[in-house]
Amino acid sequence: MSEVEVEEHFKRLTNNKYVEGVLIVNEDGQTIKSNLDPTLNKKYSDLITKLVDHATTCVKEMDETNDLSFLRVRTKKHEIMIVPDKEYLLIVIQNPEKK
Amino acid sequence: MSEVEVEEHFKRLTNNKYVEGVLIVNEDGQTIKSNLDPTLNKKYSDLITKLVDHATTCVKEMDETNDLSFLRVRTKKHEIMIVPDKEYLLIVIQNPEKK
Amino acid sequence: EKKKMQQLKDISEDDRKKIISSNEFVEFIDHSTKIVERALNENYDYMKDYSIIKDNENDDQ
Amino acid sequence: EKKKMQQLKDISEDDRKKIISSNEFVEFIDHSTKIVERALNENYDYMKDYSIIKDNENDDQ
Repeated sequence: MSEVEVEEHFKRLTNNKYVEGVLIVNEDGQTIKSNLDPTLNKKYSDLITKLVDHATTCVKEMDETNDLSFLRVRTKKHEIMIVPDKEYLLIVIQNPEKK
Repeated sequence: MSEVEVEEHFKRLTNNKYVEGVLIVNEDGQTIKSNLDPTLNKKYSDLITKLVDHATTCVKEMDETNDLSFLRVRTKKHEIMIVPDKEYLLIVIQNPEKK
Repeated sequence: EKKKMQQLKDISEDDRKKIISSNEFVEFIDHSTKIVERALNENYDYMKDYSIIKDNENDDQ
Repeated sequence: EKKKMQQLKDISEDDRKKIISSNEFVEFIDHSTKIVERALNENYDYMKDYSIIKDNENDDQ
Protein backbone atom coordinates (compact mmCIF):
# COMPACT_ATOMS: atom_id res chain seq x y z
CA MET A 1 0.00 0.00 0.00
CA SER A 2 1.48 3.36 -0.91
CA GLU A 3 0.91 6.66 -2.61
CA VAL A 4 0.81 4.93 -5.99
CA GLU A 5 -2.14 2.81 -4.86
CA VAL A 6 -3.93 5.87 -3.52
CA GLU A 7 -3.50 7.42 -6.97
CA GLU A 8 -4.79 4.24 -8.64
CA HIS A 9 -7.93 4.10 -6.44
CA PHE A 10 -8.52 7.80 -7.08
CA LYS A 11 -8.12 7.36 -10.87
CA ARG A 12 -10.51 4.40 -10.92
CA LEU A 13 -13.20 6.64 -9.45
CA THR A 14 -12.52 9.72 -11.58
CA ASN A 15 -12.48 7.58 -14.75
CA ASN A 16 -15.88 6.04 -14.01
CA LYS A 17 -18.30 7.30 -16.66
CA TYR A 18 -21.02 8.24 -14.13
CA VAL A 19 -18.66 10.11 -11.80
CA GLU A 20 -18.63 13.92 -12.05
CA GLY A 21 -16.32 14.66 -9.14
CA VAL A 22 -14.13 13.05 -6.45
CA LEU A 23 -13.03 14.93 -3.34
CA ILE A 24 -11.11 13.75 -0.25
CA VAL A 25 -11.02 16.08 2.74
CA ASN A 26 -9.87 15.90 6.37
CA GLU A 27 -12.23 16.44 9.30
CA ASP A 28 -11.79 20.22 9.09
CA GLY A 29 -12.80 20.24 5.45
CA GLN A 30 -9.31 20.87 4.11
CA THR A 31 -8.74 19.24 0.72
CA ILE A 32 -6.29 16.35 0.45
CA LYS A 33 -7.12 15.25 -3.10
CA SER A 34 -9.71 16.50 -5.57
CA ASN A 35 -10.50 16.76 -9.27
CA LEU A 36 -12.92 19.67 -8.82
CA ASP A 37 -12.09 23.25 -9.78
CA PRO A 38 -11.08 25.42 -6.76
CA THR A 39 -14.35 27.36 -6.28
CA LEU A 40 -16.58 24.27 -6.53
CA ASN A 41 -14.11 22.40 -4.36
CA LYS A 42 -14.23 25.03 -1.60
CA LYS A 43 -18.05 25.11 -1.65
CA TYR A 44 -18.48 21.32 -1.63
CA SER A 45 -15.84 20.66 1.05
CA ASP A 46 -17.25 23.29 3.44
CA LEU A 47 -20.91 22.36 2.99
CA ILE A 48 -20.51 18.60 3.00
CA THR A 49 -18.22 18.61 6.05
CA LYS A 50 -20.93 20.50 7.94
CA LEU A 51 -23.67 18.17 6.66
CA VAL A 52 -21.71 15.10 7.80
CA ASP A 53 -21.25 16.69 11.25
CA HIS A 54 -25.04 17.14 11.49
CA ALA A 55 -25.71 13.60 10.27
CA THR A 56 -23.23 12.11 12.76
CA THR A 57 -24.77 14.07 15.65
CA CYS A 58 -28.24 12.99 14.53
CA VAL A 59 -27.23 9.29 14.50
CA LYS A 60 -25.48 9.57 17.88
CA GLU A 61 -28.44 11.31 19.51
CA MET A 62 -30.73 8.53 18.32
CA ASP A 63 -28.37 5.86 19.63
CA GLU A 64 -25.09 6.61 21.39
CA THR A 65 -23.59 3.24 20.40
CA ASN A 66 -24.37 3.67 16.70
CA ASP A 67 -22.23 5.34 14.02
CA LEU A 68 -22.62 6.87 10.56
CA SER A 69 -21.07 4.64 7.88
CA PHE A 70 -22.36 6.09 4.56
CA LEU A 71 -24.46 9.04 3.45
CA ARG A 72 -26.18 9.28 0.04
CA VAL A 73 -27.66 12.64 -0.87
CA ARG A 74 -29.78 12.22 -4.01
CA THR A 75 -30.77 15.48 -5.68
CA LYS A 76 -32.65 16.32 -8.88
CA LYS A 77 -29.36 16.71 -10.75
CA HIS A 78 -26.97 14.14 -9.26
CA GLU A 79 -26.10 11.97 -6.27
CA ILE A 80 -23.48 12.82 -3.64
CA MET A 81 -22.00 9.74 -1.91
CA ILE A 82 -20.05 10.33 1.26
CA VAL A 83 -17.96 7.78 3.21
CA PRO A 84 -17.07 9.28 6.59
CA ASP A 85 -14.14 8.19 8.80
CA LYS A 86 -12.63 9.40 12.06
CA GLU A 87 -10.25 11.71 10.22
CA TYR A 88 -11.20 11.80 6.52
CA LEU A 89 -14.20 12.04 4.18
CA LEU A 90 -14.44 10.54 0.68
CA ILE A 91 -16.97 12.51 -1.40
CA VAL A 92 -18.04 11.24 -4.84
CA ILE A 93 -20.56 13.01 -7.10
CA GLN A 94 -22.25 10.84 -9.72
CA ASN A 95 -25.07 11.18 -12.22
CA PRO A 96 -27.13 7.99 -11.98
CA GLU A 97 -29.62 9.23 -14.59
CA LYS A 98 -27.35 7.96 -17.35
CA LYS A 99 -27.84 4.36 -16.21
CA MET B 1 -56.86 7.30 -4.41
CA SER B 2 -58.11 7.50 -0.85
CA GLU B 3 -57.38 6.77 2.76
CA VAL B 4 -57.68 3.06 2.07
CA GLU B 5 -54.86 3.24 -0.45
CA VAL B 6 -52.70 5.24 1.96
CA GLU B 7 -53.22 2.42 4.48
CA GLU B 8 -52.33 -0.20 1.84
CA HIS B 9 -49.08 1.57 0.88
CA PHE B 10 -48.19 1.97 4.55
CA LYS B 11 -48.91 -1.73 5.28
CA ARG B 12 -46.82 -2.85 2.30
CA LEU B 13 -43.82 -1.05 3.85
CA THR B 14 -44.38 -2.14 7.45
CA ASN B 15 -44.81 -5.78 6.34
CA ASN B 16 -41.52 -5.82 4.41
CA LYS B 17 -39.18 -8.20 6.22
CA TYR B 18 -36.23 -5.76 6.23
CA VAL B 19 -38.25 -2.80 7.48
CA GLU B 20 -37.94 -1.95 11.19
CA GLY B 21 -39.99 1.25 11.19
CA VAL B 22 -42.11 3.56 9.02
CA LEU B 23 -42.83 7.17 9.96
CA ILE B 24 -44.63 9.94 8.04
CA VAL B 25 -44.30 13.48 9.41
CA ASN B 26 -45.22 17.00 8.24
CA GLU B 27 -42.64 19.73 7.74
CA ASP B 28 -42.75 20.65 11.44
CA GLY B 29 -41.97 17.09 12.46
CA GLN B 30 -45.49 16.32 13.68
CA THR B 31 -46.42 12.68 13.16
CA ILE B 32 -49.14 11.81 10.63
CA LYS B 33 -48.66 8.04 10.59
CA SER B 34 -46.15 5.79 12.33
CA ASN B 35 -45.59 2.28 13.63
CA LEU B 36 -42.88 3.31 16.11
CA ASP B 37 -43.44 3.50 19.88
CA PRO B 38 -44.07 7.09 21.11
CA THR B 39 -40.61 7.81 22.60
CA LEU B 40 -38.67 6.49 19.58
CA ASN B 41 -41.17 8.23 17.33
CA LYS B 42 -40.62 11.61 19.02
CA LYS B 43 -36.82 11.25 18.87
CA TYR B 44 -36.72 10.13 15.22
CA SER B 45 -39.22 12.74 13.96
CA ASP B 46 -37.42 15.64 15.67
CA LEU B 47 -33.88 14.62 14.69
CA ILE B 48 -34.63 13.58 11.12
CA THR B 49 -36.70 16.69 10.38
CA LYS B 50 -33.71 18.80 11.46
CA LEU B 51 -31.28 16.67 9.42
CA VAL B 52 -33.44 17.03 6.29
CA ASP B 53 -33.51 20.83 6.81
CA HIS B 54 -29.70 20.84 6.92
CA ALA B 55 -29.42 18.59 3.87
CA THR B 56 -31.86 20.77 1.88
CA THR B 57 -29.96 23.94 2.80
CA CYS B 58 -26.67 22.26 1.86
CA VAL B 59 -28.03 21.24 -1.58
CA LYS B 60 -29.52 24.72 -2.20
CA GLU B 61 -26.31 26.50 -1.22
CA MET B 62 -24.36 24.36 -3.66
CA ASP B 63 -26.85 25.04 -6.45
CA GLU B 64 -29.93 27.24 -6.03
CA THR B 65 -31.78 25.46 -8.85
CA ASN B 66 -31.22 21.99 -7.42
CA ASP B 67 -33.38 20.11 -4.89
CA LEU B 68 -33.08 17.22 -2.42
CA SER B 69 -35.01 14.16 -3.65
CA PHE B 70 -33.83 11.30 -1.40
CA LEU B 71 -31.55 10.89 1.61
CA ARG B 72 -30.03 7.58 2.71
CA VAL B 73 -28.33 7.52 6.10
CA ARG B 74 -26.47 4.22 6.48
CA THR B 75 -25.29 3.48 10.00
CA LYS B 76 -23.56 0.50 11.62
CA LYS B 77 -26.93 -0.88 12.76
CA HIS B 78 -29.43 0.03 10.04
CA GLU B 79 -30.29 2.34 7.15
CA ILE B 80 -32.65 5.32 7.36
CA MET B 81 -34.27 6.21 4.02
CA ILE B 82 -35.95 9.59 3.77
CA VAL B 83 -38.13 10.91 0.90
CA PRO B 84 -38.65 14.65 1.39
CA ASP B 85 -41.49 16.72 -0.10
CA LYS B 86 -42.68 20.30 0.21
CA GLU B 87 -44.96 19.40 3.09
CA TYR B 88 -44.25 15.82 4.20
CA LEU B 89 -41.40 13.37 4.92
CA LEU B 90 -41.55 9.60 4.49
CA ILE B 91 -38.99 7.95 6.82
CA VAL B 92 -38.28 4.22 6.55
CA ILE B 93 -35.78 2.35 8.76
CA GLN B 94 -34.46 -0.93 7.34
CA ASN B 95 -31.81 -3.48 8.21
CA PRO B 96 -30.04 -4.35 4.95
CA GLU B 97 -27.62 -6.72 6.74
CA LYS B 98 -30.17 -9.49 6.47
CA LYS B 99 -29.91 -9.47 2.67
CA GLU C 1 -41.07 30.75 15.23
CA LYS C 2 -42.66 30.63 18.66
CA LYS C 3 -44.30 27.35 17.64
CA LYS C 4 -40.90 25.59 17.15
CA MET C 5 -39.68 26.71 20.57
CA GLN C 6 -42.35 25.37 22.88
CA GLN C 7 -43.01 21.64 22.95
CA LEU C 8 -44.59 20.84 19.61
CA LYS C 9 -48.15 19.61 20.17
CA ASP C 10 -49.28 16.55 18.20
CA ILE C 11 -51.65 17.07 15.29
CA SER C 12 -55.34 17.00 16.27
CA GLU C 13 -57.26 13.93 15.11
CA ASP C 14 -59.36 16.03 12.69
CA ASP C 15 -56.32 17.66 11.11
CA ARG C 16 -54.74 14.22 10.70
CA LYS C 17 -57.88 12.90 9.01
CA LYS C 18 -58.02 15.95 6.71
CA ILE C 19 -54.37 15.52 5.72
CA ILE C 20 -54.65 11.80 5.03
CA SER C 21 -57.60 12.26 2.67
CA SER C 22 -56.09 15.27 0.86
CA ASN C 23 -54.89 14.79 -2.74
CA GLU C 24 -51.41 16.16 -2.10
CA PHE C 25 -50.85 13.68 0.72
CA VAL C 26 -52.18 10.67 -1.24
CA GLU C 27 -50.00 11.63 -4.23
CA PHE C 28 -46.97 12.05 -1.94
CA ILE C 29 -47.55 8.60 -0.42
CA ASP C 30 -47.93 6.99 -3.82
CA HIS C 31 -44.77 8.64 -5.17
CA SER C 32 -42.56 8.23 -2.08
CA THR C 33 -43.49 4.63 -1.22
CA LYS C 34 -42.65 3.57 -4.79
CA ILE C 35 -39.13 4.97 -4.45
CA VAL C 36 -38.57 3.30 -1.08
CA GLU C 37 -39.96 -0.03 -2.30
CA ARG C 38 -37.54 -0.01 -5.25
CA ALA C 39 -34.68 0.76 -2.87
CA LEU C 40 -35.86 -2.02 -0.52
CA ASN C 41 -35.98 -4.53 -3.38
CA GLU C 42 -32.31 -4.00 -4.20
CA ASN C 43 -31.04 -7.28 -2.75
CA TYR C 44 -27.45 -6.02 -3.16
CA ASP C 45 -25.86 -4.50 -0.06
CA TYR C 46 -23.08 -2.19 -1.25
CA MET C 47 -21.65 -2.01 2.29
CA LYS C 48 -20.96 -5.76 2.39
CA ASP C 49 -17.55 -6.99 1.24
CA TYR C 50 -18.75 -9.98 -0.79
CA SER C 51 -15.16 -10.89 -1.63
CA ILE C 52 -14.69 -12.41 1.83
CA ILE C 53 -15.13 -16.18 1.35
CA LYS C 54 -18.62 -17.33 2.45
CA ASP C 55 -17.62 -19.38 5.55
CA ASN C 56 -15.53 -16.81 7.38
CA GLU C 57 -17.98 -14.04 6.40
CA ASN C 58 -20.18 -14.99 9.33
CA ASP C 59 -17.26 -14.47 11.75
CA ASP C 60 -17.33 -10.77 10.79
CA GLN C 61 -20.98 -10.34 11.84
CA GLU D 1 -12.35 26.97 17.71
CA LYS D 2 -10.50 30.04 16.48
CA LYS D 3 -9.21 27.95 13.55
CA LYS D 4 -12.73 27.27 12.24
CA MET D 5 -13.68 30.93 12.40
CA GLN D 6 -10.98 32.53 10.23
CA GLN D 7 -10.70 31.43 6.62
CA LEU D 8 -9.39 27.88 6.74
CA LYS D 9 -5.92 27.78 5.13
CA ASP D 10 -5.23 24.90 2.74
CA ILE D 11 -3.03 22.08 3.93
CA SER D 12 0.70 22.68 3.28
CA GLU D 13 2.24 20.50 0.58
CA ASP D 14 4.37 18.63 3.16
CA ASP D 15 1.38 17.85 5.40
CA ARG D 16 -0.52 16.61 2.34
CA LYS D 17 2.38 14.32 1.36
CA LYS D 18 2.65 13.02 4.92
CA ILE D 19 -1.09 12.27 5.08
CA ILE D 20 -1.19 10.52 1.70
CA SER D 21 1.62 8.15 2.63
CA SER D 22 0.29 7.42 6.13
CA ASN D 23 -1.18 3.95 6.82
CA GLU D 24 -4.48 5.27 8.18
CA PHE D 25 -5.08 7.28 5.03
CA VAL D 26 -4.19 4.44 2.63
CA GLU D 27 -6.44 2.06 4.57
CA PHE D 28 -9.26 4.63 4.52
CA ILE D 29 -8.91 5.04 0.73
CA ASP D 30 -8.89 1.28 0.16
CA HIS D 31 -11.97 0.74 2.36
CA SER D 32 -14.00 3.77 1.23
CA THR D 33 -13.36 3.49 -2.54
CA LYS D 34 -14.51 -0.15 -2.43
CA ILE D 35 -17.86 0.88 -0.95
CA VAL D 36 -18.35 3.67 -3.48
CA GLU D 37 -17.37 1.43 -6.40
CA ARG D 38 -19.94 -1.17 -5.36
CA ALA D 39 -22.56 1.58 -5.13
CA LEU D 40 -21.49 2.91 -8.55
CA ASN D 41 -21.79 -0.54 -10.12
CA GLU D 42 -25.44 -0.85 -9.13
CA ASN D 43 -26.91 -0.29 -12.59
CA TYR D 44 -30.37 0.02 -11.04
CA ASP D 45 -31.62 3.55 -10.39
CA TYR D 46 -34.25 3.35 -7.64
CA MET D 47 -35.41 6.89 -8.42
CA LYS D 48 -36.41 5.97 -11.97
CA ASP D 49 -39.99 4.85 -12.57
CA TYR D 50 -39.23 1.95 -14.92
CA SER D 51 -42.95 1.20 -15.26
CA ILE D 52 -43.37 4.10 -17.70
CA ILE D 53 -43.30 2.52 -21.18
CA LYS D 54 -39.88 2.96 -22.87
CA ASP D 55 -40.86 5.42 -25.65
CA ASN D 56 -42.54 8.10 -23.57
CA GLU D 57 -39.95 7.70 -20.79
CA ASN D 58 -37.63 10.08 -22.63
CA ASP D 59 -40.28 12.81 -22.62
CA ASP D 60 -40.00 12.86 -18.81
CA GLN D 61 -36.27 13.62 -18.85
